[in-house]
Amino acid sequence: MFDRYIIVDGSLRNVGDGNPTGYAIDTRIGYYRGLGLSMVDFDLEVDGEAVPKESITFQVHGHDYPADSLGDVLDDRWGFNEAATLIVDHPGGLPAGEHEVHYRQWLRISYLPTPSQNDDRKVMSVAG
Amino acid sequence: MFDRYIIVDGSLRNVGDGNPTGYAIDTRIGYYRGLGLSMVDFDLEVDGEAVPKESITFQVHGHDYPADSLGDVLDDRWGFNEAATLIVDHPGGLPAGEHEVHYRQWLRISYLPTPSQNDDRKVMSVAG
Amino acid sequence: MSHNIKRGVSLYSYQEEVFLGKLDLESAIAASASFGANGIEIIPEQTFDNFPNLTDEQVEQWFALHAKYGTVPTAYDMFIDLKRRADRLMTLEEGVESVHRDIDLAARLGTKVIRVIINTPPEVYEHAAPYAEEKGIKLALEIHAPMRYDHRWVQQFLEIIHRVNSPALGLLPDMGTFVKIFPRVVSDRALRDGATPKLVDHIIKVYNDHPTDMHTLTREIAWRGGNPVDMALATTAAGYNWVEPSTLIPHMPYLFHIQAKFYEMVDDTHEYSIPYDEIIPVLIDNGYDGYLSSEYEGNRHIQDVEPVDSVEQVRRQHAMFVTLLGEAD
Amino acid sequence: MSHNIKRGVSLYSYQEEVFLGKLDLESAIAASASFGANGIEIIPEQTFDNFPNLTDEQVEQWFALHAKYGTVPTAYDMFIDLKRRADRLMTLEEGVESVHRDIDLAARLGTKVIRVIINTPPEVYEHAAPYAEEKGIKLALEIHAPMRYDHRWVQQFLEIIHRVNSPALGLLPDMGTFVKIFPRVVSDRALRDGATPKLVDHIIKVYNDHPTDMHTLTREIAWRGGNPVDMALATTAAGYNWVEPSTLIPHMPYLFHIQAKFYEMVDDTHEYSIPYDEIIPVLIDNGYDGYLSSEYEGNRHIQDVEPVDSVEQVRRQHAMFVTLLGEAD
Ligand SMILES: [Mn+2]
Ligand SMILES: [Mn+2]
Repeated sequence: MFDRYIIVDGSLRNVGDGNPTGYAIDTRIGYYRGLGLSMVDFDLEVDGEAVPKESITFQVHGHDYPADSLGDVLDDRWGFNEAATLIVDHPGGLPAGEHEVHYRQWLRISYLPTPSQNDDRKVMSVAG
Repeated sequence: MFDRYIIVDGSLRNVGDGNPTGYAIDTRIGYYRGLGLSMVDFDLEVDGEAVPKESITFQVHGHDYPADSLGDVLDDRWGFNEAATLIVDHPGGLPAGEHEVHYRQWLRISYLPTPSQNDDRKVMSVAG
Repeated sequence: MSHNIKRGVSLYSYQEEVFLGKLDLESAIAASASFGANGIEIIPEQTFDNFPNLTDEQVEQWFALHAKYGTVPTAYDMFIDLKRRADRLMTLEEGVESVHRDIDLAARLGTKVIRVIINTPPEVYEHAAPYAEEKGIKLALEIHAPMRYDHRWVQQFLEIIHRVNSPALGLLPDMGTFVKIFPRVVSDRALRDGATPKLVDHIIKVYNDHPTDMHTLTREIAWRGGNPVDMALATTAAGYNWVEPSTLIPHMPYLFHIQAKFYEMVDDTHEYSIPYDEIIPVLIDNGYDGYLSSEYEGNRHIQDVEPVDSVEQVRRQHAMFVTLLGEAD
Repeated sequence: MSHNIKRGVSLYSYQEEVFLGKLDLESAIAASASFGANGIEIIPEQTFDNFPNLTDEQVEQWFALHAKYGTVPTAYDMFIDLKRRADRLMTLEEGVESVHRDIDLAARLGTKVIRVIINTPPEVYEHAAPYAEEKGIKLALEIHAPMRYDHRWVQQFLEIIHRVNSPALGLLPDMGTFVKIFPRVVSDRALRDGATPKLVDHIIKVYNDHPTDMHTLTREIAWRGGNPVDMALATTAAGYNWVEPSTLIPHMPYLFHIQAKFYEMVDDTHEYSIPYDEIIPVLIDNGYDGYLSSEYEGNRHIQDVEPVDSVEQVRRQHAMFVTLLGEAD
């Protein structure tokens, strides 16, 4: 229900001072309530290339989780009003200029027979 | 309806004399009638690795078609009683011994809302 | 009561053995003749790998086999590949051309009835009528589950049949619209594939009640903790259908042929899910005079545990027909 | 006729503006109070990012807001995450524990009614009753489209309600079970997304006839040449439901709360698809004395073309309620 908003517009940036260690974007949950992290899955593509799950850290209210182990997190939630940051380990960061980010999210909603899918695609600029 | 039979059992072999140029398997149509080739699509995995479409030739009753252009073939059919051979360009062929072949087929049946899917997985031996 | 109902078989019934090379056209016809299924319905796209380019030799052999076994051609099962191209549907002209091709082939094969598949656009059906009439071929729309006789889609064809009033236009009921009891071969297969026994029981019970809310069943099964096999079975259940056999009565003048669908002949007297003992009296009492053409569809549900014996299944159905048609008297 | 029906709103209605940071809890309550929607229904999992660990400060602020705006807490919308683990469903014990957690939170938040979501296992509902009764909380099963009041799934809960006969067990009808006319905001969105106009018209017409064969609609739309957007719309249509408002009458003693679902208030008097002018008289005549709690669900269908104004939509619904409840007299 919030597909068009699940990538926070303009949030793409390199991370790490001077020599970037990677890049990050902010994401939102595409559902009308928060959800335990074990019920959240996603994938990320930048400029048409799949970003390996192992290189992504999912950060929410200051806690860091390896993206490929979210399914095991039974004691934390992603709130409705919270942005979660995806921090990608990518030495050198992204080149300055426009990049297309494609983010898909699957939420294991107990009420529904199959996972709820959200899909957003945004072109954002990284400062030079 | 014929999932379990769409890979012809025991049909995996290397092709090319002496120094193999690749390997081949025989496949059947998983439907109760033949179908025009434009309505057929498939993919192939050997030992867990996807085989690139560009390296596959689809051969039926003596005609060769590049596997990635089957969708354009409006003047030939794959008969109900015919095996079609998938010839994979793979210099050196497969090593002798057992290999797992995973073959999935999608048939664009006009009667059905979505393509009909067939899926077969067989372990077969290549002679040394 | 006297009647003129004839017995036959669709070669659809033998698909498993033909696919596996255990039967060919001749042995399939011979087997059928052996139990009096003398009318042979054909799916040319199954029997002839070189379809639609049948040679004169193939056609001669077809008639030679009928002469040899004392059988006759009945119906021709056509398909219309509306999605032949990925980027667009067939046009009306292409659709009519496809049916004309089938009319020509049916004329060559001596099948007086063409089974018109239910996804055929109504306007194609109507536009093909004059050529069918000219060639003496009947275009019989197959009424297939889960569509009912009063369904919006079927009503379009009935409107054409009544308005055009051509001897070439009529119906071909598939008896799969009379599935009163959920086919056990289908639920047993789901159990072998990992379905949950108590949910399978529930799906069967719901189906057998013939409720009006079949669109909710998959969701309900999910809430009951169904796994993907359970949910697939619930979806399958919504593809079957039961209406009273008397539903056929108003359509009797237009019935050109009947596909006697079945899933499992338990013995020589009883199909598990379709009550032929309720259907056949309606056909007799209302003067149906075409074929009952066996259409065995159990193969795909049992092939994982036992060798499929389609010939035996069809034989049993004909033993039942002999009784119900009073041929034994 | 006199009545004691009260007006309120579920914060569900404002999800778009809350998500976008245009409304917060205070401004949402203030807006509601301004048009007399004085009963506030809350989805704690939406309002509190630290759910279920609410602090005493948050609870104090919640009551302070009600004191400030003259509103009262009404219902608490619970969820049960049966699929919290990928490898298995919650056990009965885990399910009951989840509901007990919600009962405790409802008691802290002063919401006397818990909306029990419809996928809750019936045995969890029954086992949670004693604790709810002890805490003075009512467990109200939400009857949600496309399930009807006589559906097998719902009947399980009715059987428990009648047998256990606890003051804690009852129902919460979502008025989405009374969608008489297909919501225009939904079909218009499909058109913008690429649906085929004549098929959209057909889907609307079929839905508005409320046929008993909704399970065939997606297949029918495919045969009519539907694209994926058309087929998705057909599937969506099978998720709505219409039954006569009089269906509520036998359940009246058990109705704890009502979610007044709506998709589009056309003006201050008329919701496009749900005939409140047929529903509210039934509630009045049969003595319903709980809340009509607005549940606006149009946002997701219009957000691509216009800024969502949920407050205005809820305001219009309350203007309609004022008239239909006779408050203006
Ligand atoms: Mn049939
Ligand atoms: Mn609701």
